[in-house]
Amino acid sequence: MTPIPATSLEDLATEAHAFFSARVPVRVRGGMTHGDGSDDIIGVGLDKGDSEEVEVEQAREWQRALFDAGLAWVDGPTEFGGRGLSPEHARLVDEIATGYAVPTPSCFMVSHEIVAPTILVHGTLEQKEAYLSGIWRGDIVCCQLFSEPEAGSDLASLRTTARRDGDDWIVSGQKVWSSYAHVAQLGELLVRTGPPGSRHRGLSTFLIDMSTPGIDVRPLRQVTGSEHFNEVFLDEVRIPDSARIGAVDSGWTIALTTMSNERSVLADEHNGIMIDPVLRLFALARASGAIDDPAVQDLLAECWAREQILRTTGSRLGADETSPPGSVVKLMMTSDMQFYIEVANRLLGYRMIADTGEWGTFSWSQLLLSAPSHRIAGGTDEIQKNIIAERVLGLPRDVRPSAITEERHGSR
Amino acid sequence: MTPIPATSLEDLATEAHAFFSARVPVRVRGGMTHGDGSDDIIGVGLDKGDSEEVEVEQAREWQRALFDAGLAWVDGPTEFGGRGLSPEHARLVDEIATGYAVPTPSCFMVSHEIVAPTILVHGTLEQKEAYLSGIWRGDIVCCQLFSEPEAGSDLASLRTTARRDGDDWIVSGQKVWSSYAHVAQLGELLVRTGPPGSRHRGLSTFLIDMSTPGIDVRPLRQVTGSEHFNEVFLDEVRIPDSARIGAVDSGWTIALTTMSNERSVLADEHNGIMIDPVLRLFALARASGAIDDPAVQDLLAECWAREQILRTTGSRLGADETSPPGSVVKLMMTSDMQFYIEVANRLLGYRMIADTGEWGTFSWSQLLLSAPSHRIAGGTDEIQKNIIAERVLGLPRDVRPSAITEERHGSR
Amino acid sequence: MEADDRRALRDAARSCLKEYAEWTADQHVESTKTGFDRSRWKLMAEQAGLQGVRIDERWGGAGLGLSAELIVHEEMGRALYSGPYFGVAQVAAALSEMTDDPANHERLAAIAAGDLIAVPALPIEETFPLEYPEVIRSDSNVLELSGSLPCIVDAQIADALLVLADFEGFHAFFWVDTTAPGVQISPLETVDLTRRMSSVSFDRVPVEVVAQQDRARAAVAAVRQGTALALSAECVGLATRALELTVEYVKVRSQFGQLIGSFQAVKHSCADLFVGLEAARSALVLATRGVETNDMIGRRPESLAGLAVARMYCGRIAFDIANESIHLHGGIGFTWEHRAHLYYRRAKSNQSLLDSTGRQARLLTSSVLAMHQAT
Amino acid sequence: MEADDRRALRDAARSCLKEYAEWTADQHVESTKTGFDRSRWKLMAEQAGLQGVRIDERWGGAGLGLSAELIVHEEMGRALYSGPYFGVAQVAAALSEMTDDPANHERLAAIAAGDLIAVPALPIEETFPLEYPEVIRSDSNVLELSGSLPCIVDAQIADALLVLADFEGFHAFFWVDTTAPGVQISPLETVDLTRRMSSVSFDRVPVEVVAQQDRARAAVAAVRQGTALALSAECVGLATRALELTVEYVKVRSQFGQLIGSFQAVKHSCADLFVGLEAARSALVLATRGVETNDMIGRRPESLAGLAVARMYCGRIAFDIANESIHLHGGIGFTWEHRAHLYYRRAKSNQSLLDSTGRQARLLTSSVLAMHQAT
Repeated sequence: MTPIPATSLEDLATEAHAFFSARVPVRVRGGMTHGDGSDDIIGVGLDKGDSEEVEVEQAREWQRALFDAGLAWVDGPTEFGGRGLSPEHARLVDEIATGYAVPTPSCFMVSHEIVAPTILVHGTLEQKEAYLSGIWRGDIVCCQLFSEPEAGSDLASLRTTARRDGDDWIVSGQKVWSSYAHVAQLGELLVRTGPPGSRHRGLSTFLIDMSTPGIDVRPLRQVTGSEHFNEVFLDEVRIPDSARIGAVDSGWTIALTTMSNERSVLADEHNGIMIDPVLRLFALARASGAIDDPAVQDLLAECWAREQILRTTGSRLGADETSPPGSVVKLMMTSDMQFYIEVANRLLGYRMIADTGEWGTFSWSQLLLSAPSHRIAGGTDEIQKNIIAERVLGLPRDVRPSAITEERHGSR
Repeated sequence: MTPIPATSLEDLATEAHAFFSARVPVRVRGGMTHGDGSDDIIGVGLDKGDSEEVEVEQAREWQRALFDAGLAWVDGPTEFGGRGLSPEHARLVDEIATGYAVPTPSCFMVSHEIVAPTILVHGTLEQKEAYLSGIWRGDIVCCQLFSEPEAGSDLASLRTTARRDGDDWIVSGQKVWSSYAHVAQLGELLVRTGPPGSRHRGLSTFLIDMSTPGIDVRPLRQVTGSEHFNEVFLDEVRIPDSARIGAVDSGWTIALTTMSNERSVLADEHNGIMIDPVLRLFALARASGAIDDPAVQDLLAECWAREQILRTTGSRLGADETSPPGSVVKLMMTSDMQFYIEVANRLLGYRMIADTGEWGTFSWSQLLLSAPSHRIAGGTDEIQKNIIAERVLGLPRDVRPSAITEERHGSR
Repeated sequence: MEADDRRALRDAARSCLKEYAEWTADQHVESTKTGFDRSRWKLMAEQAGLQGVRIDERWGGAGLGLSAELIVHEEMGRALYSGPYFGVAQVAAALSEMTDDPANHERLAAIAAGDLIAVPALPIEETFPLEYPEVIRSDSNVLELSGSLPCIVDAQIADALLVLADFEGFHAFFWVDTTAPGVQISPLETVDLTRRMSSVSFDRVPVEVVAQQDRARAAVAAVRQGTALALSAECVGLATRALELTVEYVKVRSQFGQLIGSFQAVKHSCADLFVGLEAARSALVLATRGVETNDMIGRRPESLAGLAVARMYCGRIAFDIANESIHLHGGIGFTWEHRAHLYYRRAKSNQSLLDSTGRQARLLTSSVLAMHQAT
Repeated sequence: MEADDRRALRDAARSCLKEYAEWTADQHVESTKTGFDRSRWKLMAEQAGLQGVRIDERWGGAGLGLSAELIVHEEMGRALYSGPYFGVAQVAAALSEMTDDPANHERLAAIAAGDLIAVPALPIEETFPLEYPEVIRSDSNVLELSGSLPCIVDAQIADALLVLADFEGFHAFFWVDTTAPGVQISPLETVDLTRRMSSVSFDRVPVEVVAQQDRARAAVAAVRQGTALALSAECVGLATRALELTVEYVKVRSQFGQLIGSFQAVKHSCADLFVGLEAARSALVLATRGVETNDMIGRRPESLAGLAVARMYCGRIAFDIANESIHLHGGIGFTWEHRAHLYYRRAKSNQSLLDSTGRQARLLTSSVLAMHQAT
């Protein structure tokens, strides 16, 4: 792609509106309607058991068009395929996109929000040239190979090893909770290159081609019935040293970049996880007549307040770079989700647990079944509270053999 | 008092009814009335700022009559002033008493439920003869001298020392949170007789005459404005070795008896702490018309359910000797109390925080102000949860320099 | 019933349900798909006599009381048993109120023997406005049932339904053969993988009256009270097991070089769940006592209030425990293969049946007010 | 207003309130008993100009906006200031809506100078049924105010009251000298030791009309919105301070040989409180934005909903934080001498004034429905 010359915000807006309006309808989210369109409560592909192959193909088609129009990586450096505009330009396009019913490319979340930024910061020139434009064009889907069965919240205890063999490394071990691993082309792999027990000081990061012999990806079925996550078995997998990102034994620093990206993504994406839950509850109560019950009015008021507070907190803390927005917003979000489920249950009764065929009723069971995962993925509630207690409030670390701050989370 | 021959339950009931009905009115508690009688929400003397001297004098008068009628210590051994009947007999009298408006002798709680049982189990014959009948007759009021400013939840770290001096011990240090210490004649004192740092292995228990020179009792004003607790300063206080209860350095065992009595007392006494809170809330809602609000109906339903569950749990676990009733019931009670306060606030609005003179409104502020103490006194909520986790569920002790189970609570 | 007898019954039920208690999600899904194994149901009757716990000895039962049956329901919840015990027990209770009719002797005997599966078909909660099916006397003097019910537990594997319907201005119970013409039973997709539910509709189905007027009232009370108590007992059972499994797990799982069960956050969470479980158990005891205190037609405010407490709390607490159980298991608890979600699903399902839309709280408050009308 | 200016204003207010922020319960009780120290009030105006933050520069104020004033209210809450700033600010806001009347210029100037203490006298929550005092034109053509209000903040130390009363079928604002014959102000015992409240009654008090009809509506909106926001900001301020003090304490207090702040139960409790505090702050921001978006007569559903969120959350969260703060201090936090209970008392007091009986939730829901009437 050839660099595009600097563009004013106004021109970019016009351009983006033209692109979106030609391709997708204006987004009808945000209305208080009941009985029209899809009654899905959670975002496409996230937890619903859709086929990931189909999802990825559709998302790719969209992503290519977006990229080719210069709207995919607006603030990326032109030498790696970006458009070279400012972050403000990029935010503008994101904002405009929310006004249209654009596909939610959740299969690109790890690629665009986690792996690509990590490569941009820590990668070699060759790595940047090899991957970034492909990732942003949707050709390369990425996955994260961090957690292990015995290393969830305590990521620094991971056991998958890479041993040096000439110019190569031989990797063996087992990873788990890798979203989209079985459709991914590239994996960000965290392994032990130091001695056992070296904890966070003996880890290194590699960018691994997922088609390398010895990699076996097995889908892991979730409570929802979907197979969004995977186990990844690595059996004497040979990777070149050029796949290493960052210095040997300094993988923890890179993992920290990745994980803080991850947490803010999870916090930012709360709107993607649930589709207008509060307005749907209002609409449901209005349609059923339950809205006339003052106790229901009280519950709906709490829902609306929670959603507004979450949004305001996200934008407030996001604007203030000294705050840890991820942990606070994530805790609010998981708590809100539990609350919405209870209110939905109150409005729906048995219609939430048995599919009577009525529009907008049994679909709430999607949220019911996926909710527990959000309190675990991306750092459990407990890990988030430790982060706030230790890093924001400055409380002492837990008394334990090893302290939490340096070796924080990674559990999925 | 001469021993009274064995009595049937029926005869005892007749006797008790005769005694109570001749002296006090039938108890009118339990009705859903609003606007009659006292609008106190919490028990007399407990947190209300009444003068303790007056309270104790009135309680003593009642206690003497009860004792002289053989109804004070029904199941106590006759040789020490008890009536020598069965625990079943004693429970019967207690039950009959609840049907009458008998004074709530909260100043005797420590004496009768905590110190007297400890003396009965661990005391010498001389100690039993010297104190038990006086305690049960109300002549001797007891206090507990356990907690210290630097030894709250962590009682085993206490620093008040007793050093041997011939046949005597010389005690120095500071105690705190001693209920009724400034009207008490006898104190149960826990002190360090072992070296500093000997923790629970170096403690001994004494029964100390509160008029001994060197004891300085200073009332400690509480949030409620009352002066129910005290600080007790001990400056080279000389006490005879005969005041020791149990072996030297085995005070911890005795403290455990005392504290488990204490916890079940606190759990049993929840009715004494609050006066019909739930029926009062119903009555208040009915009087104001708020009862017509379905959301208020929902809150009242929760209140009633909580109260019934607390009572049922108390009697269920009390009957099953393998369970730890105290911790479970105490946690329920403190949570219920918080809930009742919120419901009262919802019904009363500003009338709970400003005294408009209206009956049964501002009196709820008594509960508001005393509630926090109940989550602290007799072992904090956190200590109770540790007890349940470790002793009931068998979870490992906290990782820390010293473990909690052996050295449990004592914080007030 | 003495403590020893209670324990013996509990052990018998638990041992009988042992195999089911280990079923995975896949086994449950498969079992629901392929229908119900009648031979094992029969075995349960023959070996442990569970179906006849409350049926009089004259008709082959054990002649025990409501409390005894609730011990079994608790075990059913604990084992996440997916068979029709829950509903069959209610029909047995209802028929036991009407043993003056010899037809019911046979039915009770067949139930006790494990040969008859009959479940009640009535709206899940006693609420207004109620929509009941209706029975009309046809021109040819045949009683014909029409109408529908949106969600009936185990209807798809039942031989017969005990249907509460409007009849000549009152409620009456009717016996409906599920193979009769005009009966349509459509299985529903459910959140709970261990419970079958169906919508049921009737189109001029010829039926037989089982009870009318006062007799119907007593039977309705037996079914309603029994339903609430049985589901509440299931909740206590499943919550007890979910908490046990969680406590076991946190005693063996390590992170950060120590057992996660030694973290205070985990310990306190388990302690909170334990306190909740005791509350649920108390709610069940409270409700059972209220019902046992001679409330034949189910209208005493004391028994209504007690039942409302159980309906409000047992489901809610079981769900909280099952939810936290998944959480404390971490990632593994969120996999299909791990059994944690089976408790979560059943808990929410039972909760939704027990107190579907907050009506129990209203009923509770009005019952308390009714108790204190005089004061 | 730039971040630097905001910080400067905050620092000025904090430094001005420094001494009050250390007052003990005994000092507060003593101060309330002995009346209000006018010379220090005057000093606050002279040295920091706090009373005139929102008053136009023409009348001696700083001419800043609502957001600036809320910074000061937050500091007032933080310092548990017990003077009449809260109400005086509302009167200044109301009078600033009516500067076409020269009498108000003088009043504004006197307020800015610290010479006039005037507080609003209207029912605490805008609810129905409302009971307002009434003004009647006497035979001699004098306007006379009669009626009573049960709970007015700082009335006992005010020179004048801005009374909202019924007048010829509408609401109107009246200026009432507290020394006028017929005014009776009776101080009330309060839970909050840092806030004065009185019941106020009027018996044919001669009054002067300040605003009627549309002008009154704008002034009423200013007072109501300002009251809700000021109290909410106080809650945020006091909760921030209570949490700071708690975190400081758990960093120095040891039990079981370690700092109690290293226990996970304590850490997670503090983290929960921090999350709550952020929520309260967001609620305040949300409500302020809604009001600032040009809602002159206070009837736009967006601004009503935002205010309802602040009223519901700021008080509740401040109380939770203050409550937990006492708890985390252990026994010492429950003594009269420790300042923890002062936050607890003020938080519950403010909460009761902000959302006294759950009506805000209803208002919120109906506002949201009004926003979406079309869809």
